[in-house]
Amino acid sequence: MHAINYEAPSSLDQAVSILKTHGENARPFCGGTDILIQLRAGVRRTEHLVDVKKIKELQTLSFDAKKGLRLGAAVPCIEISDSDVMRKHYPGLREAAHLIGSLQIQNRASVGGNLCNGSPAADTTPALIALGARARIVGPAGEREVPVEDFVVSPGRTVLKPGELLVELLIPAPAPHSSDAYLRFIPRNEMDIAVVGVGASVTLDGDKVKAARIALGAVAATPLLAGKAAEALVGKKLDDAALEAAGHAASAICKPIDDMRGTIDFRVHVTGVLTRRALTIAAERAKKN
Amino acid sequence: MAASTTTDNFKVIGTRPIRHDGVDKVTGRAKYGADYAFPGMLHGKVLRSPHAHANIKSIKIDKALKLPGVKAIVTSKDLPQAENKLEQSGEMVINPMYLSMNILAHDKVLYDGHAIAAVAATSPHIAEEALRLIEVEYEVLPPVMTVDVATKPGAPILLKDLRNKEEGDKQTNVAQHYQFKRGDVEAGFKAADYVIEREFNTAMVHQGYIEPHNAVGIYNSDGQATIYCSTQGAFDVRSLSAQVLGMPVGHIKVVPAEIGGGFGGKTTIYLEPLSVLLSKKTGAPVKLVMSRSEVLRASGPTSGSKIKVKMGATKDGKLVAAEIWMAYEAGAFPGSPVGAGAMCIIAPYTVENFLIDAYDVVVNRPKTAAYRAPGATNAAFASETIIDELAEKCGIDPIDFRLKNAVKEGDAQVVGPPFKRIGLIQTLEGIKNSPHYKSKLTGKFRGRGVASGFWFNAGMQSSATVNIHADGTASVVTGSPDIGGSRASMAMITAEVLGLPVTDVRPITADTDSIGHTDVTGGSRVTFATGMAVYEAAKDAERQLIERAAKVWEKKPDEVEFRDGKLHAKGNGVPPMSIKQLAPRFPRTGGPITGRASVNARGVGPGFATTLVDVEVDPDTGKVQILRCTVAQDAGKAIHPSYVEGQMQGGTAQGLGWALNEEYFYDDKGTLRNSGFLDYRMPTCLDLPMIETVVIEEANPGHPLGVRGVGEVSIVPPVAAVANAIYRAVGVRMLETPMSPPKLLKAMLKHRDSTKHSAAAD
Amino acid sequence: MKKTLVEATINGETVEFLCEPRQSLLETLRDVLELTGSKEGCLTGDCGACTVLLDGHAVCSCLVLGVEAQGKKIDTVEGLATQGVLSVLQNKFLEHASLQCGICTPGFLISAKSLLDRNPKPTEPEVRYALAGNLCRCTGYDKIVKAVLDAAADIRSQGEGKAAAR
Amino acid sequence: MPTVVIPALLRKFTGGIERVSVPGKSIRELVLHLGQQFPGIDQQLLVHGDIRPSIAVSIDGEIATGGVLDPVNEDSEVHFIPALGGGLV
Repeated sequence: MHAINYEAPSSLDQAVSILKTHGENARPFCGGTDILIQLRAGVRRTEHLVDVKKIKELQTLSFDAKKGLRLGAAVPCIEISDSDVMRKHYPGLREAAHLIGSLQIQNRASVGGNLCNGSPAADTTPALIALGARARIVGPAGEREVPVEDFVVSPGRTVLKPGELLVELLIPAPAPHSSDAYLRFIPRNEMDIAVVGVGASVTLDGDKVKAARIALGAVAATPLLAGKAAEALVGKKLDDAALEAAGHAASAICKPIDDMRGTIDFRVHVTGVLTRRALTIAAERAKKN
Repeated sequence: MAASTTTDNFKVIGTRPIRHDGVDKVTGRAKYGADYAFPGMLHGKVLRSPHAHANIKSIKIDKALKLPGVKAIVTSKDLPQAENKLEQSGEMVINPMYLSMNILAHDKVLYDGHAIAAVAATSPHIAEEALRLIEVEYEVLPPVMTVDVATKPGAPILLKDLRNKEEGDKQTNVAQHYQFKRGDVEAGFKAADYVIEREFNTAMVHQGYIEPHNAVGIYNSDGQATIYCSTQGAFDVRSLSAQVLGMPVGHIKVVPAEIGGGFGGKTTIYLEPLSVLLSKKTGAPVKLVMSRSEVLRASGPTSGSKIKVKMGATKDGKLVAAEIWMAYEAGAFPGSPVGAGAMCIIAPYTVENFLIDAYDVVVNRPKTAAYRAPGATNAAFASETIIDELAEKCGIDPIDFRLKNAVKEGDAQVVGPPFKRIGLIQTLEGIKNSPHYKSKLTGKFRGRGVASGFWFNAGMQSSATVNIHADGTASVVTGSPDIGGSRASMAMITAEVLGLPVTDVRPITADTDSIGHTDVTGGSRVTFATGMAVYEAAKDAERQLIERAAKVWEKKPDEVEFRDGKLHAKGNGVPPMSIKQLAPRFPRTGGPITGRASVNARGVGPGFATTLVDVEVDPDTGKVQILRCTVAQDAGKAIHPSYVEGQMQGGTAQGLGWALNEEYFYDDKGTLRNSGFLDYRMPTCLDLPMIETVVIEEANPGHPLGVRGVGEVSIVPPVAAVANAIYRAVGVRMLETPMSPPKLLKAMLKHRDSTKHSAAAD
Repeated sequence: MKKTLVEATINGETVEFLCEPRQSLLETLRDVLELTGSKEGCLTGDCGACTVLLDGHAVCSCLVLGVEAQGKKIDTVEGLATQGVLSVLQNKFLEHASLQCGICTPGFLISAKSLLDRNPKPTEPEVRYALAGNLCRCTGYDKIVKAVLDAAADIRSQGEGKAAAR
Repeated sequence: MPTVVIPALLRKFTGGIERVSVPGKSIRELVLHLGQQFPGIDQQLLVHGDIRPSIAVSIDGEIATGGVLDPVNEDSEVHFIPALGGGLV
């Protein structure tokens, strides 16, 4: 690997100032599970790694029944999958965090890092989108919020400008009779990158769907919000026909590639399958809430 | 569970002692090749081709040499001219010219990852930075990635010296043709009631050892070199490196480090000569360690293949004819295991009439190396699938069908000579009697499949010495690198012969100057052949012990006998003497006792295995879950049953990975797209069930302890067994590996469409 | 290249060392501190051969920087035995023949320790999940899983023995 | 007389005959006589006066290790087969 500098600021201000100083030549560093691999492979080149794990705001996981969840960008996945709050209120997002890599990876990787890496196949990103999460960004020009579905702009690239830092993810409090689910398809049972990932959240009104959000991973250049697939469900019972329609609508917006992980046909087909399955699980959970 | 035909009365053999090298391995003390460090040591890295096929027009190293910390750079110009000829090297037949061309590309790169230059620097990071400063100008040529493309008329030629001797001495990519023939194939098919003919394709796969290749080379000013490396064959590293470097064999010492897996992949050389060359240029020890990506791109995987099989059987389930065409990817240089595959493909069965044609084809992929029963797994995937189909046509249980046709002692092998005592039938019966087979498999989309496999096993040369220490304990020294626990077996054989507790025997793997020539740890030969040398060396020590005791007792040697670990004087009431009691008297009776033996082992006993697999298929995604798996294998005699089971389980796991997800995935430019453990998907702990074992002990008459090799054959049946199980689960015959979700889903959707259409037509 | 002074507690001992920021914790352990028990299998976090405990959590030391060790507690395979006495896990790996080539063993031992520290009574699926980040190519995992289950049972019965003695 | 079984691809030298009886007390003598009977076939089996590295010799069902030096009996059956590489663990 080429030579790098490492700094570990303990405040947000310091971090932003360091990032600003080095501009394009600096990158926030959290669990390191993607960036170190990319630097070694020469896929990215960055001379300054700014370790953000010592910044308090990035390590917060707090839930308020009205305001919802504040999830610090550097909170490691393991903390999310071990959290009772997550288990109860955001089981889908918890599952996504729990699915990332091995326990060794989950002990280091964060949802924020997963998002900032900008991979279309990130597991937690569709789960966040399904929940309507927003990303709070701090930078030299102040603060801004971006819906997670707009965060990734192309493979490996995000809306973050030089000097900017993702601080936390803001996730609305779950509505009554709502819940979420995340499923991914991988060839093995662990350790793979999603070939298809589907996040779904469902709010029920009796036996009908009041609202839904569906998000897809690994089937286009960026994670996708499948708006039409969700719309197709609103006001309907979640029966086979409705699930089928949602699955079709989700498959219809896929623009995947053929690669070593799967073919185009396979990804499109499995998107429909996982959409149906994820919606069913989310709805089952919502009934109990 | 074990079924034994040996009537021996062993005290140590067949028990399960703690392996002697175990403590070092659970405490992190064991030294593997990459763990060696020497004062002043430099670090090397290798520049590799980004192209699958290209002429090298120029290599400029000036900029890289100027980088602070860079000490030397070598290219093929630093290698001596090598001869274009065939030569025996251990179990391999090698061509020195091609070997040299693989170590550093001469004027052409032949695969993505082909080594071009090597740098030595003060840190691995600096060496890596230097690689980016080496400028190579290429003339890119069209990549030849498959046997189909390579054998098309007008295909780009990889090797200018490769000529077709059968047809007009033209340039070719077909390096070799093998043919095996018996009886009258046409008449055979006429006699058949059912004939099945299919074409199979298998993907190139890698051994997947967890430890990357490594080497530390130290070249001294007196022209003597030492190489520390993780290898399956220290003597092979020595002779092959001497060959590439143009050095006398006797000027190289190879010290085999602990080795982190090999499975055949560490039987040749990659980094070793480079470490010596760089050390020679810099005067310092130089260490090179491959990255995982380099291992996958540029070590020696096993061949992908295309196999056409046509087989016929009579209604009552008798195989009567087979016609087989097979072509294996050799990689960039000749030498795929297609010959072995051809000799294995119908080896488990008596077939009166057959014709097998097999072709070794060069393609722009890394030169293949051995991988556990090389060539046999691809072959068995094809033939065992057809056998399953024929059994179904005949309405006979697939195990019974195999039993009806199974080879036994006296039956002719594919190559002609008759089998000696073998245990195929016992493995089939072992499976039939297993709790797994007797259990019922229920549930939708679930299926059970079975397959059998054959592997020759190898003999070859081994040396051993047994030293009796002053306190009556012993050490046993061999030249076989221990990959799977063989040191424990060597100590157990010594302990058995000498009547010692196994903890009183210390087993050692020696360097190339400290023990007689010993061929590679490969071909399932260590427990068989090195075990034979150890047995004889221990017997030699026993003979000397008898002589010494006779001296002490002032008797003739034939008046003394050795049994139960003690020396007994025949006749009168002299109390027996233990080795412990005799050992202090060695100095006065002639000096130390060292038992010695060297063998070129004959009497190899081939191995058979039968594997039973239950799978469940996700009908919507094509994902296959292995629910249960049992393997029965003939070990001849299991010296350390735990490590025999371990070999069976490990080979089975590799076979299951091969079946489901492992493959070399190249893009159309010939670039390997999955050169890491993320996307080269080997089974994790969560992908496999417990692997049940049935150890058959059908003693090998060619070995003093009945041993036959156990290291390889378990990898042969699983791919076919999984394919057969998938068929039972979802009605689809998979004809290519890996049977990964995209491929299986596609096949299932097509199958569903066709059954829908045929239902509509009814 | 400029080096950074790092102070960390490694296997219970306070250690100071110099490393470059680009050096991974794995490289630092192996090349700077001569603790070569942790192995390099992939450098991408996919094989687990380099697994160590970082403040009690199992991590791939190839994906941690050496400089991140500042002020942290690190446990490696070299620290598993206590004053020359093997831990229950180490003994069970030997008894069950859970290693063949042994290159993955240090990583498996650390992952298994991490599991048993958190969950003294794991089921087979829990063991398999906890070890999924460690690749073994020799054993098919059978004997590794059995050793970990057996070690857990042994540690529990030792614990009960101690409790009964009290 | 010992019997030599001719490999399929060398049967073009023997006019398709598979099994040949040849006099000789060693592999060297057998190959010598084979060559006299079927000119050219010996060159396919030998290099530098010994059996080619790519060929293994089976005498009475066992892979022999002595190349041309191995003795054969009056009733021996000899096969010339491809030598194989092995892999493994």
